[in-house]
Amino acid sequence: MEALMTLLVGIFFAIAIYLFLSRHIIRILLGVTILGNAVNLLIFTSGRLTQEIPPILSGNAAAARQMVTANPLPQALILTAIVISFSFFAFLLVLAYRAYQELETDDIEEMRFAEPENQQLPPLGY
Amino acid sequence: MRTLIFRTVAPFLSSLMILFSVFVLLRGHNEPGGGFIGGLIAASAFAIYGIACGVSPVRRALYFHPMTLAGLGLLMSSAAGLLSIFAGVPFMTGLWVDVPLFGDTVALSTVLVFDIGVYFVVVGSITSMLLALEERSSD
Amino acid sequence: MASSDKTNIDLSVAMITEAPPLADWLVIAPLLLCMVVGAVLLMIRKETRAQPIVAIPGLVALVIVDAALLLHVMANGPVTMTMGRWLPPFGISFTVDILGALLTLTAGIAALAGGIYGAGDVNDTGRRYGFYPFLFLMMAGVSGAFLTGDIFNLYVWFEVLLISSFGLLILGSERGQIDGATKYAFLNLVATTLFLIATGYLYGIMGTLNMADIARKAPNLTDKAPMMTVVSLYVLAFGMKAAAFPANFWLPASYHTPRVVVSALFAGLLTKVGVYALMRITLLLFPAERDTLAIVIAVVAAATMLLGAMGALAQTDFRRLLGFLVISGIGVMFAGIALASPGGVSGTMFYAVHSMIVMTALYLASGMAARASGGFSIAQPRGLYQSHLLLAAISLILFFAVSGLPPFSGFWPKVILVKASLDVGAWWLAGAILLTGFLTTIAVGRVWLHAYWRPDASDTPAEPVSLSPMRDYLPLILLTGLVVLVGLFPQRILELTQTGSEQLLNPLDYIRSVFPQGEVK
Amino acid sequence: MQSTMPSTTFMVLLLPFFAALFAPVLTRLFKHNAAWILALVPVLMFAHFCGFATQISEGEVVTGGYRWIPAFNVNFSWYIDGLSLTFALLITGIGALIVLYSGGYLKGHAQLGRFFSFILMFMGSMLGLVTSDSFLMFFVFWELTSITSFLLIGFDNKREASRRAALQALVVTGGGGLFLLAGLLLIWNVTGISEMSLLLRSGSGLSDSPYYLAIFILVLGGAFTKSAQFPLHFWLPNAMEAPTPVSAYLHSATMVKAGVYLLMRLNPVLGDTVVWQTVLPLFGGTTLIVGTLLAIRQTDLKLMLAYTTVSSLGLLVMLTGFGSEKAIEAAVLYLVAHSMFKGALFMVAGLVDHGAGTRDVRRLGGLMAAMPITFAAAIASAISMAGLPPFFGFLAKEEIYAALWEPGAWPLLLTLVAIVGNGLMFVIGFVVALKPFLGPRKQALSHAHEGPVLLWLGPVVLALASLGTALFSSLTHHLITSPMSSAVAGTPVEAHISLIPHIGMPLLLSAITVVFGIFAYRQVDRLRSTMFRLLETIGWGPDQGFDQFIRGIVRLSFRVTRIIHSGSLETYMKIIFILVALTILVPMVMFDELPNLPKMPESIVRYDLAIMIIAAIGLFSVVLAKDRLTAIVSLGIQGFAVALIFMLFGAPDLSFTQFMVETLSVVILALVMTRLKLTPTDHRPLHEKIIDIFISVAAATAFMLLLLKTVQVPFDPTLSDFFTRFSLSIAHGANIVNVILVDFRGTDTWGEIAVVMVAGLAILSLIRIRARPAEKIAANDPTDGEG
Amino acid sequence: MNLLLINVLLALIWAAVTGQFSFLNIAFGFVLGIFALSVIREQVGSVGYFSRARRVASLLLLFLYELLMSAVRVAITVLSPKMNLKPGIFAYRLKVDRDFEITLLANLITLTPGTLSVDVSDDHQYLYIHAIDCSDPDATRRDIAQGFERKILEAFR
Amino acid sequence: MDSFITILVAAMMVIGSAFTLVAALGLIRLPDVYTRMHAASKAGTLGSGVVLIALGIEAGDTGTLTRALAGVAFFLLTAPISSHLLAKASYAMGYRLSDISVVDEMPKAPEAANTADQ
Amino acid sequence: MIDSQNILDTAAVISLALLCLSFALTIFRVIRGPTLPDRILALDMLVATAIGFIAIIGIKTGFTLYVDIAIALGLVGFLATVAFARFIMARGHVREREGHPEEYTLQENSDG
Ligand code: NA
Ligand code: NA
Repeated sequence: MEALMTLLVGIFFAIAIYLFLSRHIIRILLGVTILGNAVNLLIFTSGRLTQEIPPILSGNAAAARQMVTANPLPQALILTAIVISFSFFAFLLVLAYRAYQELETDDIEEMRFAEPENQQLPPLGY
Repeated sequence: MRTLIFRTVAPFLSSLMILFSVFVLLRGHNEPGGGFIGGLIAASAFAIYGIACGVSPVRRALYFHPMTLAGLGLLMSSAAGLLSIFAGVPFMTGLWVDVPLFGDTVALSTVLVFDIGVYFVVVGSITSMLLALEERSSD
Repeated sequence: MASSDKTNIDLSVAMITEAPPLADWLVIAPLLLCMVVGAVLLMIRKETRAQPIVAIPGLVALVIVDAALLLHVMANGPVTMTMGRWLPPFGISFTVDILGALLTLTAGIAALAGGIYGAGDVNDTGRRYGFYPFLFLMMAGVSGAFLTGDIFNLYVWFEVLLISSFGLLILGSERGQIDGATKYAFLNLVATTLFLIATGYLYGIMGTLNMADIARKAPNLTDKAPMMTVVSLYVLAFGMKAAAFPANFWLPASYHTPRVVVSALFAGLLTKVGVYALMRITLLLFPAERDTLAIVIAVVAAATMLLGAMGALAQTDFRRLLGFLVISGIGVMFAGIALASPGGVSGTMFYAVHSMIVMTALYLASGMAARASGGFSIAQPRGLYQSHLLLAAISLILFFAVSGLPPFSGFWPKVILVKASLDVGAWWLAGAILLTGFLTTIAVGRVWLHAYWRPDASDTPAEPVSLSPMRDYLPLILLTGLVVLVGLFPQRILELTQTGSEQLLNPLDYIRSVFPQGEVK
Repeated sequence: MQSTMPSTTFMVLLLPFFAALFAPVLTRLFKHNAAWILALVPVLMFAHFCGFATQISEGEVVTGGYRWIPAFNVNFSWYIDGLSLTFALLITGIGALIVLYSGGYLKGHAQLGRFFSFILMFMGSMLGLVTSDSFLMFFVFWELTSITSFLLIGFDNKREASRRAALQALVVTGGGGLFLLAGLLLIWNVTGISEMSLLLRSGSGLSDSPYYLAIFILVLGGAFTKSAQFPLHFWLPNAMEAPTPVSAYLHSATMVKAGVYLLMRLNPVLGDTVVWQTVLPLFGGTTLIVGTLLAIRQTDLKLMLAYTTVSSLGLLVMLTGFGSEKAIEAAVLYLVAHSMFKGALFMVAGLVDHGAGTRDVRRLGGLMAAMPITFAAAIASAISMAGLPPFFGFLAKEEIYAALWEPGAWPLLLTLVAIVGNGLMFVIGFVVALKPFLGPRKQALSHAHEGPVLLWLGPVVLALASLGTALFSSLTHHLITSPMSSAVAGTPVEAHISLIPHIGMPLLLSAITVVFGIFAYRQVDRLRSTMFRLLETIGWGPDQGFDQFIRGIVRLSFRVTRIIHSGSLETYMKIIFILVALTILVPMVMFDELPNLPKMPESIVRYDLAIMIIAAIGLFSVVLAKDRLTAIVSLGIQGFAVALIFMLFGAPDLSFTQFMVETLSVVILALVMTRLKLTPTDHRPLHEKIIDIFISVAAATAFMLLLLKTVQVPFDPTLSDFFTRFSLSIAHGANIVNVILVDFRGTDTWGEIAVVMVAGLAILSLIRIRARPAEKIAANDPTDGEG
Repeated sequence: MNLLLINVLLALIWAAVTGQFSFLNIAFGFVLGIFALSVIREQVGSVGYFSRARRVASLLLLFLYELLMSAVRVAITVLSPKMNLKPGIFAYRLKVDRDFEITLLANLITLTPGTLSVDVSDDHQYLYIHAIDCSDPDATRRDIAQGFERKILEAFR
Repeated sequence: MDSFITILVAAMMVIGSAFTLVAALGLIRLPDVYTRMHAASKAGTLGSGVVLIALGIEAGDTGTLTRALAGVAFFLLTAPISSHLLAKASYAMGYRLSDISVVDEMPKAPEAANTADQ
Repeated sequence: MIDSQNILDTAAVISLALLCLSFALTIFRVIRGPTLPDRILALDMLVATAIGFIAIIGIKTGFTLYVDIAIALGLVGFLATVAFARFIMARGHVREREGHPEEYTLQENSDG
């Protein structure tokens, strides 16, 4: 299963990176979300996969206490990562929106205010 | 989106969702849930309320600015961690007290306070963001 | 609600039984202080006048706490507190050695300077929308990163400081800021994501996240573990955070866009966290892998410092120029990491301290210069030497300091690094460091010529702006004073960095501080 | 670290810096008369160093110091022998005169106080340089002289020429300083010694070291730049942009001699090798000739003097490199003589400028009557410069010829060089001393007048000193020349030469020089125009070279930086992900960390596979979506699929959160989209897309391979086992994940909520803060404005 | 008074959701209800028709029946090889005039497969309904008037 | 009793899933967004609701069952709202009814008039 | 006695198969469109299907705690649809052509 999952993670990464390489901020933002998922799945797989046994020690699951539950630590790490990446995504999205308002484009090649295309050669005298 | 139908139903939906969010928050220690998910549900509730009835009722309903709630949440969580200094144990150590109440006991803990702090932070931040997006270029 | 399943259990198998001495709380105190004050400032963010009144004493307290922590570490060696009382490596340990404590203190000082300067520089809107909360949370991120002993926790603090830096960066919403913020945000996001990815792999391979635990287990890893690859990934991630060539695009694209005080804080704090993390990972955790990568790091170091200095030469905008100087300094710091000798590491630590102070001060000075004369362009002569002598004098000191000229703070670490390079026969690295100093001298010398010496030739000379002695000059004088003081009396810092480098290169003390009983199962 | 009176010396070394702090205040109080007070500082120091004279003349050395940076083995320590002492006396003695002269010269200047500060700091640096024992202290002072001279040269900051000259000096001498630093550190590395005194005493076989050549080149890099050896000489004449007191002080008497000092200081350890004895005279001799020729071309008094300074430095280097005891003696004598006459002549040039309003030799003449004192000082100094009795210059010149006149072609060549050089210097000395004063008085100069005492005191005293030292040559030799020569030679050397000439070759050579000089003096105008034309024909010099260097390096940097920092986020991203792919794939291959081929799972017909396929479909449809709205909806598909995957693999909390987050992401996307007027999608050319596909597949493959490898390593479940074991029993929670989040690893969550909070605030400020008026934004907002 | 009812209702829902009908839990649910309601206090003007539980139950039954029947109808439509559709939007003249009642009616109509409330006219006079089978709009109008709308009026008037 | 519940649960599972599939089919086969809405947002909701109740029954404790029922109630509460909003928005923004539609009594926005089919 | 686990497993397999098929069809609609409301509707449907899926998995594995996830999903699914409806509204009037991506008119609309 882990091999299959690895393949899926690979697809996630490929798509995310491809979107990151786009010229439109909105596409990059889609890439951000997918990259977040890619990383989460990566950590999840990295902590090894177990089928269907949640790490919860009560209720019906208590019966399964003797069984090997899914590794809880990567889950906690991913939860933290999900929350963080969601916060970043939201920020970036609003940033893109503001960029679109202020710079009147969402094409990153046209967003050249911090590093203008026609940069001035610094003075050569003294 | 302030249609009659939506506007009429939304407040009830929202309060139901808030209720559910607290439920999810409180049971998180034993079953899926917790402060973060609870907070997200509550924030969604405010979002729905805002979309249906406008932002200002939500703001009035919250009384405090949502970001203030978020600050309060962080403060609570930090305080929950700091409490352990009085118990002579390291930062963020869970302290548990059983409080007898009406013949039942309620287990209160710094861990719970911490999780409630998480809840407030999430509610505050996400609501603030959603409301700010929902209302226009005002302010 | 809570479970009532409380069977009696021997706590000692899971928890630390002895109470930590109160002094150990210093380990978490800077972070706690920043988080609490940040939260409070956020709650009162609409009281714009109260913001600095709360924030500046908070920053002073932070510096005091940081200093106390440093003294504590100096007296007792690395100090650990494992959060939640859980035995390490299960709980999150905060382990502070001299490297961490020293950088935390320096960061605190830079933040204090920024905080004071911000009181004059940041308007009501900026305060209302969170300048001080952002500052405190950024300091929380920075302090957390310097103090934590857990690699995933380090990631979390990285994110805290990153998102806070976003907040500071867009505080003003001008075109350039938004554009700069966009590049900064996306590229930094990639960097922290790489960090997270590497940590995911690391966990999958080693099954632990505690740095001391990693440090003690790393030498015994089987050959099958792909550690070289993972460590390379870490180097890339932190290299990017630190703005090392060729992954440093985000810095020149953004550092000149926000408010000056924000640039100043960024220059002082952000990249150094990347350098810190790289030192932590390569020197303490994976020395064997670092040895293999040394030549790569050295080449990166040389390229970064030289291209940074060249970048500075190519700029017309004073602030952009400073951004490239930040990069150049990063290259110099990388040199010590590549050398990994006691001298090299202590030189890097020393240089980091110097760079944090001097770059913060330079940005503040550039801001004051711009305010006094109306712009950042060095193509417009502005005659600051005539109109603002004190500012000019301070700037000049900072220029010399950043060029590594004596008797200022930049000189000693550079000499130490050159010597360390020569010690191992890396003459080209030594040459690169010296050449960088040369190019930097030309770059800042030109700024001095154009912006300070060259008289304002315009028909309507800019109205001379008076700068406030308290809010404007105080932070600058504070930092410049340190620059001079460290330059004249480097002994204490050097002692510290030498001890610090010993602690890094011989991780035994660090490990013992986390695992006093040795092996824990 | 024993010494006679360390604390006094220490205070003396620091004194000028303290004085510099107070100079502006004093100047504000006493105007230019503050010079009288400030001159006490060098006078005091001069007196202090005089106190060492007898002791040192007896072959002792004075050392002392404090531990400065023990951690780096650096002391603040001084080492005073004959060499240092002579320099110290010159610096402080001439320094006192310069301070006074400055008071007169810059009388009424608004920034006189600042000037005093600079010059005192310079004095302190120079003094520190010549007395330093430890290498690094030496270097610190070395760089300080560069810094202070930068400030002094640029003192007249409103003129572009001044600024240029200042930068030039800083760049050339600062750059040389870096060579020197490398050289000193290399010596330290090779010998383990970081102090001059120890190095000199060690008799270390540096010259046999394999690093000798490197050390030699590096040290020369420092010395030659500082001492303006051809072709790095150009900064020195340009430094004449500085006020004349600075020229007199820095560029004649002291700073430029720092390089010579360095060579002399290290002569005992680095000298006496073929390289040393070839390279130094070669460069020195060239500099001597080039300097004089360039000096001839000048019409400005100061520039003429400046170029002769270049040639004098060449002469000194040549003599030092020649290496014989006599040569060293000659160098010492000439150094002392030069300091006196050149200092005086510069001050004279300043006086003339001050009195007559110009320094152009063609427009000067007949000032003798108006400025008699100046004329007297000038003529005396010129005689010394020309090497004629009864001044100290004569002794020097005699000794030079005595030293150089040795059998062999090389000495002969150098002798010839010396004759030509000295002859031309003879010419210039007299041009400076005679032309402005003799002949008919030019009309424009009718108002010329003698300067105040502050101005003429300096040249007069120096002229007298030049005379006195020559007259009492045995005392001079005893106290100054012999100890210094001994220090330079590394062995005891006695100087004997006096005003009473010995008939012999040196005298003859002197005579030839004089004859040549007189001949040349008469032809000076023709010589000047010849030189002028010659240089015109060449049309290029190192001075223009400097401009070209600066422009070139700026242009180069500009181009390089523009290529690297193109400003295109797209390019940046490409590079980053190429780096990612390389960072993973290269070590994997190089260190044999590639994964094994995975086994095919036995049964792959499972619903979890179906979910994975759904995820993949969602992903591809995000990319292939014809418009971005479809992409967003497709984004939802992959998000839900991920949530389901989490659930299928036993992570309900994750699944829960992922559902929430994914939905909220889509919601926020939709909310934000309402504010964007979208243009249709990605229309880049195919080849760009193919490149992107290649990069993304490469990087993704890298991640995938590393993940595969990671899961093939045996897993260490210690942490999770612990959490599972104690979650319920100690932490009172059945949901292990949540217990980890709020208890075991609560600190992570603490930071995480800080992220959430800050993100909320940052978003709020992004939305709320508007840099531009609102109506512009409203145009982009298609929806209602209520709220 | 109405608020109190809703509050009690919320408390009970809480207890049901948590599956713990202890006094403490209900009390806690009540407190939470206060919290939840305080958020929407402005919108809660006049909602209190709890007494007519029976008629509400009858409405509910009708709804469940309609739901099931129509679901099957739609299923058959979808599954039939040749779909014979006559969709369209018709206007329905409302008898109910209170917001709550209009909303309830609209939602019930929507929940019943085959019909879908698209909008309410601005003057609250008409409900626009999309029907999958619009061959006889009048019949559908009659069904609604006799069915849901009448029941609603019974239950809440 | 147990076996009855088991069979009931199994039946509900299959029926619910089948309903969902029908809804999905409807989504594919029906001609325009409005008709598709009939299938999707109701048959779909109903399908998942049935399965959810099955889960509640299978769990065997009141808490879960009440939660499942509450969940279904919640779906029933929200489903008409979302359909209504979607339909209204689509219509208002000029997404036309399919050509086979027989009647449209909805007042049209001026721009929509020329494109929407009668 | 009937082997209840066996029955449940069989039912679960059948159900999961049906649901996977539903997923496939729904996703086809998401991707195919042709209009934005179609996609949104399909996404809504996807959520509903996911709820069923979760419930089935809950029955299959015996982890009834999944019911809460299902409820939450219903909640947020609603939220998403509302947001999208709002988006359609806010985006303005649309002129639709068969088989082509959507074009947007520049005119703005306010929702009501
Ligand atoms: Na995500
Ligand atoms: Na959380």
